[in-house]
Formats: sequence, structure tokens, C-alpha cells
Amino acid sequence: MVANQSPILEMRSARKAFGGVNALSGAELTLFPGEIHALLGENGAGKSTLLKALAGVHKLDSGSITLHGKPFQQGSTRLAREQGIAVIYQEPSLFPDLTLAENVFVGRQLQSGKTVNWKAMEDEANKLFQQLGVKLDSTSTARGLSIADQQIVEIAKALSTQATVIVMDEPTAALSSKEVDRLFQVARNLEAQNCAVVFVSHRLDEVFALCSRITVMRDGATVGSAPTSELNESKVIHLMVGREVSELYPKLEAKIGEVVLKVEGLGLAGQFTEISFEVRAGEIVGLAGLVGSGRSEVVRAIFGVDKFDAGSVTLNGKKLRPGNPSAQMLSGVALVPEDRRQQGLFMSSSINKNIAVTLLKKLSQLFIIRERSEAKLAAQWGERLSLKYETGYDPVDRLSGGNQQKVVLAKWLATEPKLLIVDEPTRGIDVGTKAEVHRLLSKKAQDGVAILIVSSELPEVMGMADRILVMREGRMVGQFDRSAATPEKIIAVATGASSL
Amino acid sequence: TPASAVVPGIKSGLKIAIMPKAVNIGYFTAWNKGAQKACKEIGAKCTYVGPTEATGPAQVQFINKIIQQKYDVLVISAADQNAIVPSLKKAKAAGITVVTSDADVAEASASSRVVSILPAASSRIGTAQVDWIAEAVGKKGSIAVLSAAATAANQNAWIKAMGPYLTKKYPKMSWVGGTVGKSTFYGDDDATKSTAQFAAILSQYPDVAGIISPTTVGVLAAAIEKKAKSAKVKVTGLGLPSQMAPYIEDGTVKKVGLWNPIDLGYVAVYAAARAESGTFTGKVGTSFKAGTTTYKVTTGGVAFLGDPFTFTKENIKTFKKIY
Amino acid sequence: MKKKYTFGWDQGVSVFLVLTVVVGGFISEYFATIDNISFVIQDVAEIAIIALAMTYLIIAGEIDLSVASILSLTSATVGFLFRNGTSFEVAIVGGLLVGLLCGLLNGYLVTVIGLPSLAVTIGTLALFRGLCYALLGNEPVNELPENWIVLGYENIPGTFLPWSAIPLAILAAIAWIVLHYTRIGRWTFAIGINPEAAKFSGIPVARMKLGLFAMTGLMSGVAGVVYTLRFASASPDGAVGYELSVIAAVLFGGVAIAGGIGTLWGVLAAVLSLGAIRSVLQLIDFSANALLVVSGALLLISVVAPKAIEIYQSRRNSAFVTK
Amino acid sequence: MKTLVKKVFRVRELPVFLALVIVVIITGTANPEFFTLSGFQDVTLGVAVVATLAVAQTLVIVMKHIDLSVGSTIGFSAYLIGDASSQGHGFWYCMGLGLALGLTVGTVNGFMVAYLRLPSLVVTLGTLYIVRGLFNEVAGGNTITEDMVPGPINFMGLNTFFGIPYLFLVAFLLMLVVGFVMRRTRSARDLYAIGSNLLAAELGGIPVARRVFLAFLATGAVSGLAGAVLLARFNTAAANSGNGLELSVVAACVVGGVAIAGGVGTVYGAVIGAILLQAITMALGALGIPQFWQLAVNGTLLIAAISLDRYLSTRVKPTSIMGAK
Ligand SMILES: Nc1ncnc2c1ncn2[C@@H]1O[C@H](COP(=O)(O)OP(=O)(O)OP(=O)(O)O)[C@@H](O)[C@H]1O
Ligand SMILES: Nc1ncnc2c1ncn2[C@@H]1O[C@H](COP(=O)(O)OP(=O)(O)OP(=O)(O)O)[C@@H](O)[C@H]1O
Ligand SMILES: [Mg+2]
Ligand SMILES: [Mg+2]
Repeated sequence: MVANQSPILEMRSARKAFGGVNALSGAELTLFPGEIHALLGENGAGKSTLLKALAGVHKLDSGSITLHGKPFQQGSTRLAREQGIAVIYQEPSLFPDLTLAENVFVGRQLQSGKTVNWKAMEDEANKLFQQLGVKLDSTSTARGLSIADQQIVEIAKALSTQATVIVMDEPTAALSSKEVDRLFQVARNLEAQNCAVVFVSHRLDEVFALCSRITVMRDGATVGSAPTSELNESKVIHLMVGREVSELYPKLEAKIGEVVLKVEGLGLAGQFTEISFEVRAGEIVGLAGLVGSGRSEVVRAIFGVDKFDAGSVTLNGKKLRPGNPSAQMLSGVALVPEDRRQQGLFMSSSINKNIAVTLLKKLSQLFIIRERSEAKLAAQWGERLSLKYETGYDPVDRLSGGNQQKVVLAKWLATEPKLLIVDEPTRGIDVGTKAEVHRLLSKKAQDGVAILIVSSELPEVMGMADRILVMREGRMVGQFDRSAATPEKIIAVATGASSL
Repeated sequence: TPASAVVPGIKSGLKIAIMPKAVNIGYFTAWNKGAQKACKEIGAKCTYVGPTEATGPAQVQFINKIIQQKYDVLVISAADQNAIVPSLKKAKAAGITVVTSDADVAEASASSRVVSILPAASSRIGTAQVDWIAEAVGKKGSIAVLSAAATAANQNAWIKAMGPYLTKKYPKMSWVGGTVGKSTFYGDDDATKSTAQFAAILSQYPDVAGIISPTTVGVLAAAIEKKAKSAKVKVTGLGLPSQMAPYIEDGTVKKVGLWNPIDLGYVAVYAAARAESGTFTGKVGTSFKAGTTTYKVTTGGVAFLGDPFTFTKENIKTFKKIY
Repeated sequence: MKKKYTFGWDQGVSVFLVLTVVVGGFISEYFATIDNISFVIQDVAEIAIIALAMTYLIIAGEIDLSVASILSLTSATVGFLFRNGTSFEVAIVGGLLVGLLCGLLNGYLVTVIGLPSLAVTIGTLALFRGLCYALLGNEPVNELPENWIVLGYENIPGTFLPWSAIPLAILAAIAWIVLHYTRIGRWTFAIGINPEAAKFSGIPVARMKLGLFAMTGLMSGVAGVVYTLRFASASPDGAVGYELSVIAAVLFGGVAIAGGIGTLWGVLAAVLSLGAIRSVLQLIDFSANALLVVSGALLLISVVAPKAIEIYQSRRNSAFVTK
Repeated sequence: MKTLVKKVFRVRELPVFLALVIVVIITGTANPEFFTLSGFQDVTLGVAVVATLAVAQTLVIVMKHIDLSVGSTIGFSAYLIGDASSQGHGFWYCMGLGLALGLTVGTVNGFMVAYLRLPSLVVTLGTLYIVRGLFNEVAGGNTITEDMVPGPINFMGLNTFFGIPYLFLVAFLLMLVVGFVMRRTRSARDLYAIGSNLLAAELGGIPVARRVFLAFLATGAVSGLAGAVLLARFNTAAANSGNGLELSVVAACVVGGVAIAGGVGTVYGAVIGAILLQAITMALGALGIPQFWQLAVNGTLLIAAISLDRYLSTRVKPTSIMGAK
């Protein structure tokens, strides 16, 4: 269908190095008008770097980019935009203090004459939000928006530029099925308008549902590109990883023991109410629901980052005091938070220090931290999670998104918790590693750890969990056993279509 | 070897440091003028050194420098009557002759310097200003004081003398706040704060008849603000003629007073040089000669210049050119 | 997996310190004398002691502009209690307690009420200074017990170190070890880099910050006691403007104002460098004005130099590092 | 109607304005003098300098920067203007001198902060010292007195326009102009974006360095020109003029809701903040608070004002997918 058209964009033998790291070494990308093009690859394969070169953030060391048959002016985000490229970055980059309307139009506010026309901007933004099917107030500020909402504003921003090439770096990582569907709708509209959409995702089912072409990268180079019809999941995975990946959700048999976590009548005004459930040793409990249903809030309250104002949390028979994460940590609770940049990592700090931060007491002798053991510990975990890094003394902001996520996982797994809560544990993690993470969680359960897993990826919840709890609008609305759960049932309960 | 004496009884070639409260205050520029004049006469080498902020701790750093560089004499206006005392004692121990001038150290620490050269007795400076304001307001009505910093030792001593004097001498006059203490406002020798405090006096006591400002920065601010607001309140105090001239000439202020800071510096250098040369001990009752005048040391180891000088329309023309 | 060597600004400052001392010794015969070294240490002691705590605070992403006021309030409390008949020892304890309370108040306002520390401490800067005046009025306290005062200006017998070197050395050693080798130190950095992630990592962020503010208050109190002894007096206007000197020293020592970066050694070297360079410049007869310019220039150098080094190094590796 | 109420409630300047009203009412009741024309003139005239600088400072604070050098710059400029005038130079020459000084300081600050990416607090603390040192060197012990002040400046300081001091009008006009620009021009909106999320601003193609540079340049220019305001207000200038003013200016901004953390606040808020602080200072005297307690009370009220602002402003909750909570 695209063969007879000339490409919008061509990137040839692109190279880009950061210090000693070759992020791109011979990457190729060809985009045709009217296609949704998937860009796949393991964590650290160079996808984001490639996209950032298109966005004008990075300048290639060598190689060429042609846009509409003309050479593309590299190295300026403004120029990139003016040349018709819109970007949705992997990490949302909104302005928390500006209104949503201004966020959408920042840097190119609508004007009447020489002055900014606020009314027009607000109307225009509202129109975009409507088109995306969300109810956001364009005159309120972006502070406090959930990641999903932020992502949606980013999408609106990209749409508003009237770009011909729209680049989306893992836009669905923070979205649940409802928003994903809507995003697909938008992408297809763009496709119909003859735009080229680049779509990065680690969720292969999405890719196959949406994209017409797939380009796969490995170690900075393009290893294959073909229409989706000529590929299937295992072929793609093979291209990405260079080997076979065993089962994605390896569920190991675990002995389910005593109740570890007991939550009774938990409530926090304006967030959630009447939440009660239990998690037993060796059990994996999944917490499903739409984005904004309050799952993260519940687990944050359990861990003590937020104070709850009703009910109780009991761990191994002992009531936990609200709002005290350090006490919770000491009594054996671990929380892998949903937003790794804001909540999980000290970006300018070294990998070693990031991993060790939860274990400083254990690593100290007479109050003095032993750096040797610290490095050893970090190295062990790096290996166990196949972390792609140079040395443990490098700051984590040098890592790719997925590898950063692994550091967060490592820092909590290292505490050897009795109760492990993971909130979107595999967000942004490639298939190969995802399987490893799942195997790790499974293994932990087998060792008798109680696990609570919050995920917007239904297959993940269903593949991993012994029991699935469903939340809607701050309430617990359903519960399924592993055997009884189907995606349809869960979505029905989560959206309120039916209730048990 | 010291060169032969230029002035009898004073070694020549002395190394003298002249230290103001802060180098960037106009009053001390005049003070230094007198000191330099004296230095020239006695063949001494004089350096004008000091901090940019009028605080004791800032002065201490410079006193240390004086000690290290082995000056013979230090003439200093104490920015803080206590904080510099330990340093002065060190200077003394290092063999430096210390004389305070313009502002002295606390009474209890008088032994840290040889003698202090002050313009006039505290009581006299205080009472004179009361007389000026009484004259201006017609000996009736209530008055207030706009002072420098709350901790300014000179001003505090003068103000203390004003209280009882007013009650005794001018029965129809009173303090706006009841007592002199409650009627004193502090402008910290800062134009901004002094102006604000002047306004505060007026708004707090709308029928205040007169304001005494015993500090050059304060009285200048008061005069400017009085003129700006066309306020009826009378203003007097201690002011530099060069700065006050426009306001005296246009009648905003009838009279301000001051001693001659040039003389003050001049006399201090003589006292210090004589003490260093061994011809003057600074003991109470002794005396020394500076230029053509002889000064006598009175209780507390202090020598006074004489009564403050007053400036009016008649004489301001002459004095505004001098200091 | 080896730690890469990187040249940090703290090393730069150390080199600068050595250079200052060596060059200073050459160009001024008065500089490298025992007396002067003792004086320089004495002169920077208060700032150094506060800087120890301020280093933690800035690394943790906060700031305290009220430290000079706390210093002064401690001093005023000591003076006030002593004047009202308590023993000097008890007065000191009282003063330190007040310092701690001030720090706790700052910490409370920042961590519990959730106000930005820069704004809060501009407020408490005024509040604590105001309390100094409320306590002492316009009467500074002098005549403190002689056996205590000598600690303020005499050296430890048989050495060239002032007595204040003892608390400074002990506190510096503790602060250094705690910051760079213990959990508290790690937490401090972590909070500065990302407070939210710190909270999610089980670090008691609020408690840590409260503790750091309290510690800064206490250290300012210790500095207040040292200050009281050094100047043998307590007055309400002590140490005005020291907060900027402290912050300037900490920043010059390579602590990033944005938090998360810095070393204690760098700060100590910076404090000593600043003291040394001031002394050198004074001894070679730079004016106080030039000293101001040099302080400013050094601050600029402290941020320009690391930048220049960074650019140079990245040029050499011919790698462009974004951000 | 509902949206109007919501909008009014969201106005960032509301809390501090309410605080101002409260202070004025309390003080005026206790001391009617405060309500008179001269009371009004005291406050407005007293606030002119800080208000002018606060308007300029807002430009940098919304970018999450700070300019501490303004106190030194304005003082030096006031001195230079008076000094030049006393040597017989004309009004415009004198103003040009002040402007040139401001632009110089602004250029240095701007260059180092914007292009070398150095922290503004450190840079401007450095220039604070440097400018003050040069100022001291130039001024020595000299004092600028009224006869050295250029005529127009003198006139502005002494006179009122229908009861409103000219100096306040200058500050007020500046506020209106800058206020309009900051709300209605793209390049000024960029300042908010930069302060709100620097990384995003860069990714969004905003010319960050140029904006930061220009904002510092503007702040410098205003500080330089404001030397005339300082001179007009006090009719005198000496080596310590403008000392410590930077903290009052920052305090005014913060009280007025211009957050230190960047991204929010308006010049209107900053000016109201300045007026509030000035009113509080005047009120303390008018209420008869004892001298030695005034500073302490002032500090307490400052903290109270910041707390109140914080309390009221956090009541405006963010909205989400599900609408406002
Ligand atoms: N600014 C940088 N400095 C140093 N190294 C970098 C930088 N940015 C990326 N890299 C490195 O380049 C490689 C490619 O990273 P990139 O972010 O493009 O991966 P990715 O394919 O997007 O991975 P993910 O799926 O995890 O997002 C990684 O090894 C990463 O560590
Ligand atoms: N009942 C509700 N009404 C309005 N807003 C809500 C409600 N519940 C949650 N929110 C808001 O929605 C956002 C997302 O909530 P939360 O993080 O709990 O969702 P989640 O289910 O964990 O989804 P995810 O983590 O996948 O984004 C938060 O800003 C939260 O305040
Ligand atoms: Mg990526
Ligand atoms: Mg969530």
C-alpha cells in the first residue's frame, strides 16, 4: 500500500555516541505518509535516542536525515517542530504551573495581533481534549495530573502542531485499555490524514493491533523492517532479543501461607474508601482497574507515603502506623512506585547508591558505610536483572528508561521484603526483561513473599496473579480467582458496566 | 632611628593608623582631614583604614592588620563600645598606643586606650540639642528623638542626658511617648530607615512639635522628608554643614549643630603621638597641646574639644565649604 | 568497574587555599606569622561552625538565612541571662537552647507548614533579630566573667591555635565523617537530589529536614557563644550580614545551591581560604572596598571554574553530554 | 456565574490582597491618621522603591532564578546620577548613566546565568559584592545632597498627582506595563514555562538562554533606572544606599505569591506584597508597638503572611480526568 509512495522521512546510517556508549550505530528508519510505524527494541536499543534525534534534542554524529526530500535541520527542537515533527517524549514534560491550554500551545501561544489570545487557546485546547475524549479543564493548571492525564495533554500538544510526522515514545506505558483505545483512534485518524506516526511500545499486542509497519532495533542498529502482515510476535521477539524468550508470565507453584497483609476499611478522603483485602505469604494478588481508579493511592497509603484517615493496615498481625514509610520498610514492606523518575530514582546519583539507599543500615559497620559491599551488592543485582550499564559509579540518568526501572526494582528486591508491592513494575521494560522480572516475582512468591501487583496491563495481572482485585472510583468493586478471571469480566467491572 | 622631632615632644616618623567606624561615611572623611593635617605637622606617616560597615567585628579585622603591621599608633572611632575591646587590649599588649576619638569604648574598658578625645561632655551635647529644639518650637509642645542605631553608644549617652534636662528646664515641653526612652526612634544611620522612622513619628504622634536627630544621617533624612511633606514639625540635631546647607538656606531647618570633626581628628592625632613619644600619659588631670590649644584630661580619661558649634543661615555659607 | 577519577571543585578550593597561604607568605612578611594565623582562625571560626551545618542544609536542598540572627539571639540570651543574675555557665546553656529552638522553629515552618525555606528564613531573620532587641533593648551587656573571656582571645597555651579551634576541629571532624560516610549523610544527599524519591525510599524526609534545621540552629548557637566570648560582650546587633558570608563560603566550597552536591572538605577549605585571602589582602594594604570586590569575584570563580573544567574535560573526551 | 466565582477564587493575588485589607482596617481603626491622605501618601511613597524593584525581580523569580544584586545596583545608580548631575550633566545624560550601569550588571548576570548556566543565586551574590565594592570605591565618604539631584528627579520625589505621589505612579505604571506584557506576549510567557519546568522548556523549543539573558538584562535595566527613584525618594545617596534592599524585594515578591520555586506569580502580586510589607511596618508604629518589639512583630507577620498565602493558594486543587474533586 505504501510502496508506490515516496517516503516522508528517511534516516540513514545514523550514529550517535555518548562518551563511550554507542547509542546509535547504523540506525535506519523510513517513514511513509499514512502509516503507523512501530519502532521496537530491547531497553537501551536506542529507540529514544533515535527519536530524540528527530526531535532535535540530539544531533547525530554521522548519518543523514531527509524530510520531505530535503535534508532535515538537526539539533534544535524548535526547528524540528517547524519542519513538521511533533514528539511525545517517553517521560511527560509538562509545565505544572501553566494551564493545560498553555501547556498545549507553549512556545507558540495563539495570538490575535501581537498579543496572546487566551480565550482562543482555551477553546482550541478544549476541542482537542474533546477529540481525545477526555474531560479536562483547559483553564486549570497541570500540577497534580496523573501520568495518564499528562500523557493525554502531551498528545493534545502534538496534535495541535499540525505535524506531518508524529513521534510517540511509549505513549501507552501509562495508559490503561480505555485510554489506549482512544489513543489508537487518534493515531488512525492521523494515519487517514496522511501523517506518519512512529509508535514505540513494549506491548507487542498493541503493536500488532495498530501498526502497519515494524522496524526493530538492536544495540543501536536497525536489524529489520517489514510490514506487520509479514511478521508475527515470535519473529519480532527473535529480532529484538536475538534469541528465544521463554514464557512471558512464568507462574511458579507457590505454597500459600499465613496472612501477611490485612487491609481493613482503609479510606482517605477524596481518594478511596472502604478498601479491605488480604494478601498471604506466597500469594500474588493483582490490583486492576482503570487509570485514576485509585490503585496507586491505596498502595501508597499502605506503604505510608500518604497518610490514610480511616481503617487499618496490619502486617503479620501488627498494626502499622499511618504515614511512616521508614517504619514500614523496616517491618518488611517494599513499594516499587509507578513513577520511576519522580519517586524511584536519584537521577544524578550513581547506580550503586541508588540500589543501596534502602540498605544503608545493613551495609554499615559502626555507622560507617562500607562502599565495597555496596558496590558488590549493586553488581549482583545488576547481573540478576541483566542491567545494561558501564560501571556502578555512573549516574542512573545515563541509563535507558527500562534499565532505570530495573534499578528501582533492584533497590527494593534487595531489601528482601515480606510484602512486596509493585506498581506498574514493568512499565517501559522490554519483553525479554519483562519475562525476567515476572520470573523474579514468581520466584519471590515461591520463597514465601506476599506480593501485591498493580498493573494496567491486563495480561500481566492475569498471567501473574493468584487473585485479582478490581477497583473503580476509589472503591473495591470486584474480586476474581485466577481460574475465573477473563479480560472481559475484569473490564466490565472496572468500567462499571456490571458489578458483582 | 627616628628623625629629629619636627614638633617638640613628638617623635617624628611615627606610623599611625586612623580608623573610622566605616570608611564611607562623610563625617569621617572630615575627621580624617584633620588627622592628616596633624600627621603632616608632626612628620608622621598616617594611613586611613577601616571597614565598609560600621560594626565592631568588621573593625576588629583591621585592628589585627594594624597589630601585624606593627603600627606605632592607632586612632580609632569605636563602632562598638565593647566588641573591639579585646582587640584593643591585644594592640596595647603589642606596644601600640591606642587613642579613641569621636566614639569611645565602654567606661569599664577605659584601660584599653590611653585617652579618648571627644567633642564635648555627653551631657552638654545632649542638653544643647534640647535648647535648640526648645528655641525652635517656642518652649512648648512635645518632642521626639530620631537616633542612629539602638546600640550607638554616643547617641545613647547624649539622649540619656536630654530626659531630665527637658523636664527641669522646659516645664511646658514634654516627650511624645512620656519618657525620652519611649520617644526615641532608631534610623540605624541609614537614609531609608531614618526616613521611614521620621514618617512613623509623624503618623504615630500627629501633633509632635519637634524632632531632635543627634546623628548626621538622621537629621539629613529628617530635613529632606520634612521639606517633602511640608511638615510643620521642627527639626534640629547634629548635622554636617555641607549636607545641611540647602535646608538651612531655604529655612526648612533653622539650626543644627556639630563640633568640628576636623579638629577632632587633629587633636586625637596629637594626643596619640605625644603619648607614643612619652610626653603625655593620659592620666586624669594631665594635659597636652595640639596646635595652639591645650586640652586637659578629665574624669574617665577623656578630653573634650569644647561646646558644639551651631550653624544657621548666617554662617552656613562659610562652613559648608569646610566640612 | 572502577570509579572514574573526576576533578571536583573541592579539590580546586584546597589548591587555592594552599596557594593563598604560600603566596601570602611570600608577598607579606606579616602573613605567615603565628599571631596572624591564630587570628585568621579566630576570625573565621563562627562562620566556619555555622557553615558546617549550612553545608548539610544546602545539600538537602534547603537554606537558612536566619543563622546570623540566631547567632545574635544566642549571644543576646547569654548576655540577658547573665545580666539577670544567672551564672555564666547556665547562661551559655540557655543560649544554646535558644539556638536549638530557633532552628526547630525554622524546621517546623518548613516541614510541617510546608513553606519554602528561603522565604521562611527571611521572616525569621527579622523575627530573631527583633527578639535580640526585645531582650537587650539598647543596652549591650559587657563585663562578662574574665576567666571565660580569655578563651575568646587567647591561644591554647603552648600553641598558635585559638581556643575556638577546639570546637571547630571537633565539630568539623564529626560533620565530615557523618556527611560522607554514614547513613545520615547519604540521606542528606538523597533528599537534596529528589525529596520525593527519598520519601518513597523510606527516608524520613521531614524528620531529617527538621533535624538539619535544628542542627543549624544549634550550630549557630555554638557560634553565638564563640562570638560572645571573642567580643567579650553581647549586643543586639551582633553578626549582622553574616548569613551571606556563610552562604558565600558554602557555595565557594563547591556546594551546589540546587542541592545534592558538595563536600565538607571543600567548604572548610573555602572558609579558610576566604579568611586567608582577606588577611593577605589586608596586609598588603588593599582597601576594604577592594576586599568586597574580591569576595564577589571569588564567588563567581567558584562557579565559573568548575564549569570551565567541565567544558575542557568534555572537549578532550570529544563527547557532548546533554544536560 | 459559577465559573466567575471559580476564577476569582483562583486569582493568585487574592490572599495577599485580603491580608492587606485586614492590616489597613485594623491599623486604620486603631489610628485614624492611617486613613488620611498623608497616611496614604506615606505608604505609597514608602513603597515606590521596593515596588519598582519587585516588578523587575518578578521577571527572574518566575524563571526560578533570583537577582540579589539589585540593591547594590540601585544604590550605585542613584549615586552616579546625583554625582553626574552635580558635575553639570543634564538629566538624560544622568539617566543614561544609570541605565548603562544597570545594563552592565544585567549583562554580566545574564551572561553567566543564561549562557554559562551558573546558578543565579551564586552569580548575583557575587555581583552584589562586586558592585557594592566598586560603589564604595567611587563614592568613598561622599554624600549626594539635594542640590546635586537633577531637577526632574527632585520634582518627582516631592510632588503628587492629585494626591498620588509621582514615584508611586511610576512604579504603578511599570507594574501595569510589565503585567500586561507578562500575560499577553509569547516571549514573556516563556519565562513562566522556564521556571515551571526547565527541561520541558528546552524540549519544547523555547530559546531558554536568550530569554533568561534578556530577563536579567531587563531586571538590571530597571534597577539602574530605579536609581532615579531611590534618589528622588530620599534626595540623598551615599555608599550604603540600597544596602540590604534585595531581601526586602524578595520578601515582597514571595509575600505577593511569586513563588521562589518558579513558574507562578504576577507583578500585581509582587506590588501588593510590597505594599503589604510597607503597610505592616507603618502599622506597627501607628499601633504603638514598642520600638524594640517592632522588628520581631514584623518578622512574625511576614511569616504569617507567607503561611496565609500558602494556606489559601493550596486550596485551589488540581483537576483530573474525573473533573475537579
Ligand atoms: N544522555 C545520555 N548519556 C549517556 N548515555 C545515554 C544517554 N542517553 C542514552 N544513553 C544510552 O544510550 C543507549 C540507548 O538509550 P535509549 O534511551 O535510546 O534506549 P531505548 O531504546 O529508548 O530504551 P527503553 O526501551 O528502555 O526506553 C542506552 O545504553 C543508554 O544508556
Ligand atoms: N475518584 C476519583 N475522582 C477524581 N480523581 C481521582 C479519583 N481517584 C483517583 N483520582 C485521581 O486520578 C489520578 C490517578 O490516580 P491513581 O494513580 O490512583 O490511579 P491508578 O489506578 O493507580 O492508575 P495509574 O497508576 O495506572 O495511573 C490521581 O491524580 C488521582 O488523584
Ligand atoms: Mg526509551
Ligand atoms: Mg497508579
